[in-house]
Amino acid sequence: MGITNWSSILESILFAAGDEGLTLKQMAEVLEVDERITLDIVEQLIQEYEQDEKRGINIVQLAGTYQLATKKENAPYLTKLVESPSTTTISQAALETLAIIAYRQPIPRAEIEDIRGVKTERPLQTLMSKALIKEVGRAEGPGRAYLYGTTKEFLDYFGLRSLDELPPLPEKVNEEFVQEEADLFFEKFQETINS
Amino acid sequence: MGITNWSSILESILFAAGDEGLTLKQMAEVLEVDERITLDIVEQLIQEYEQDEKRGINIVQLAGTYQLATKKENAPYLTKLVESPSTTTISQAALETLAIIAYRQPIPRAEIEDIRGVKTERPLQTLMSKALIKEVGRAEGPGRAYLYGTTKEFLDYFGLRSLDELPPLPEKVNEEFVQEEADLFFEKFQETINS
Amino acid sequence: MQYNVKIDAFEGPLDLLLHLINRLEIDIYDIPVAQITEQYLIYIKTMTELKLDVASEFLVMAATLLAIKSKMLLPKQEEVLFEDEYEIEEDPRDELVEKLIEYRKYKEAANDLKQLQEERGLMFTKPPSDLTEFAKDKKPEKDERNVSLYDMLAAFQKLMRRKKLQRPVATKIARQEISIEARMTEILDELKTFSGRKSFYDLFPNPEKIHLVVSFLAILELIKRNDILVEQEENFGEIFVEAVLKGAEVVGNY
Repeated sequence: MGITNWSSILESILFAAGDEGLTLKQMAEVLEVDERITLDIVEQLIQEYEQDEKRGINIVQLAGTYQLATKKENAPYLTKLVESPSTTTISQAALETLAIIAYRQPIPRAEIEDIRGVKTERPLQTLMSKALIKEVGRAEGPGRAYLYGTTKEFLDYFGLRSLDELPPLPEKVNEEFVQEEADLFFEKFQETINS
Repeated sequence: MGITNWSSILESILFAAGDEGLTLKQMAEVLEVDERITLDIVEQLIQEYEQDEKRGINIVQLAGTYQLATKKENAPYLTKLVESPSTTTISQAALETLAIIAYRQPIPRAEIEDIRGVKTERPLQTLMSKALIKEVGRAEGPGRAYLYGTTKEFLDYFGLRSLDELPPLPEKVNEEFVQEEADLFFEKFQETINS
Repeated sequence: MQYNVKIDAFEGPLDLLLHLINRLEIDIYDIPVAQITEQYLIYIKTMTELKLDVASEFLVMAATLLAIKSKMLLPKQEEVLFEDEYEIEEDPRDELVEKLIEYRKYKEAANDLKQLQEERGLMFTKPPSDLTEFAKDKKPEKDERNVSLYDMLAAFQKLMRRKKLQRPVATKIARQEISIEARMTEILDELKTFSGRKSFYDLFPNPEKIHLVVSFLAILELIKRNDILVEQEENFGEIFVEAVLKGAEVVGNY
C-alpha cells in the first residue's frame, strides 16, 4: 500500500472524527505506522490541501488534535448558506436538540452536547426563540446549570395533548441512552467482584 | 471567478452541512448560478472525488440531498476508530413489514397482515419510532384505516436517492436463501422430538 | 419467557411453511398436503413442548391445512362428473400457494433491504458544523409550520445512527447520587427491622437506573461480607434475602 492510500485513509478518518479531531497517536494507530511517519504524512496532506485551490477544506491543529475545517476564504459562502432562504426552517440540529430535550427533560445543556457530540448553543437559541423549549430549573451541584424542558407551544406545534403522546423511542435507542450508565455499572461490578 | 473556486466552495458548504446534506437548490443559491449549472459542477466534483485515489471522501446522493461521506473501501479503517454503527438492529419482522410498505405504499395495516399472515402491530410501531415509515393518509370506505408509507429517513437509511432506486421486487425467488434461516430453531426442534 | 427469542426464528405460519417446503425439497406448486400437514403439526406440538407461546395464526393455519387435506381426499369421481362442464376444477391448494408465493417475494425483498443497509453502513458521515459564527444577524429561523413529529424523530434517529468516536469508557464519569456504603446500611437495617425473609425484588424500590445499580452492588457486597443470606428454592424461583444474625442476637432468636 503506497502513500497514496494513506492520504485517502487519513482524509476519511479525519472527516468522520469531525469536531473532536484526532491526535497523532490515534492516527498512527489506525495507519499502523509510527507517529513520526504519521506526522510526515499529515504534514504532506496539510500542504496539499493548502496548495490545491479546488479544495474547500484544510487541516487545522487545535488543542493537540488535528481536524478538518472549511477554508477561511470561503467564510462568506458559509454565511450565505446559513442565510439561504431554502435552508430548512427548523434545522436538523435544532430538531435533534428538541428531540433530546423532549425525551430527556429536564436536561442541562452539557448533557445535550454530550449526546449530540457538538456545541448546541444556536439550536437552543432557535428553539427558545420559537418558544418550543424553556428553562425549567437549575441543576443541583456546582455550576447550577440551567435545565431545559419543552413548553405548551411544543405540544401545540406537534399536535400533542400531552408528553405521554410522544411516540415511544425504539428500544435500541433507549438502550444507547443508558449505555453510559451500564458501562459504569460493569466497571463497578468488576471492581466489586475483583476486590 | 473560475470553476476552480466553485469546487472549493462546494466542498466547503457540503462539509459544513454534514449529514444534513444540501439540495441542488441550496447549492445553487450559494453559488448564485442556476440549478442546471450547479448540477454540472456537482457532477464534475463527484467524478473528481471518485477518480482521485488520494481522496477519502466522496459525494453521495441520499434522499434528495447531496452530502459528503467517506469512501466505502476505507470502512475497515474507520471501524478501528469509531463505534460500530447501531443500525443493524431492525428485526426480521420489521424488515419484512418495511419491504411490504416500501413496495406497496400507501398500504393499510390489514393488507400487510394479510401478506405476512401474522399480526404486525409491533413491527409497525418499531418502524414508526425509527422514523422509517409514517402514516400518509387514510383509506376510503368504512373504518378509514391509516395508510402507511416510507419516509425520507427510509431513503437515507438504506442509501437510496429515491424510491425509484429500490431494487425491483423479485418475481422469481432464489430458493436457497430461505433455507439458511432458523436452523438454530430446528436444532432445538430435533433435540426435543428425539428426547 | 426465555424461549421467546426462538420463536422469532419464524415470522409466522407462512414463514414456517416456506421453511418446511424448502427443507423437504418440495415443489411449491405441487405441495403434498398430507406430508406437509404432518410436519407442520409436529412442529406446532414441539413449540408447545418448548413452552413457546404459539400465536393463534399458527393454529389457524393448521386448521386450514387440515381442511385442504380433507378436500384433497374427496373421491376423484367428482372431478369426472364435472368434466363435461367448462368450469375447471379448482385445486384446493391454489389460494395457499398464491399466498406463499406472494409472501416469499417480500421476504426476499426484505433480504435486499438488509444488504442495502449493510452497504450504507460502510459510509460514514459527519454532523453538520456549528455555523453560529457565520450567522451575521442572530434572527431566529423563519417559522413555517411544516415540521412534523416525524421530522423530529428522523433527526433524532439520524443522531443515534451517527457513529461516535471511540472514547475510553473510563473518561465518562457518571454521577452517583447514593453511595454503595450508604445503600448497604439501608438494606441491612431494612432486613433487620423486618426480621425475616424479604423478596429480592423488594430491595429495589427506586426504579431509577443508578439506584438499581447501586442497590445491586450493595447486595453483592453484603453477600460477600456474609451480612446477608440469599436463598432460591428452585430454578427461576423467587429469590429471598435475609439478614445474617450475628453475635448476641443469635442467642436471643434461636
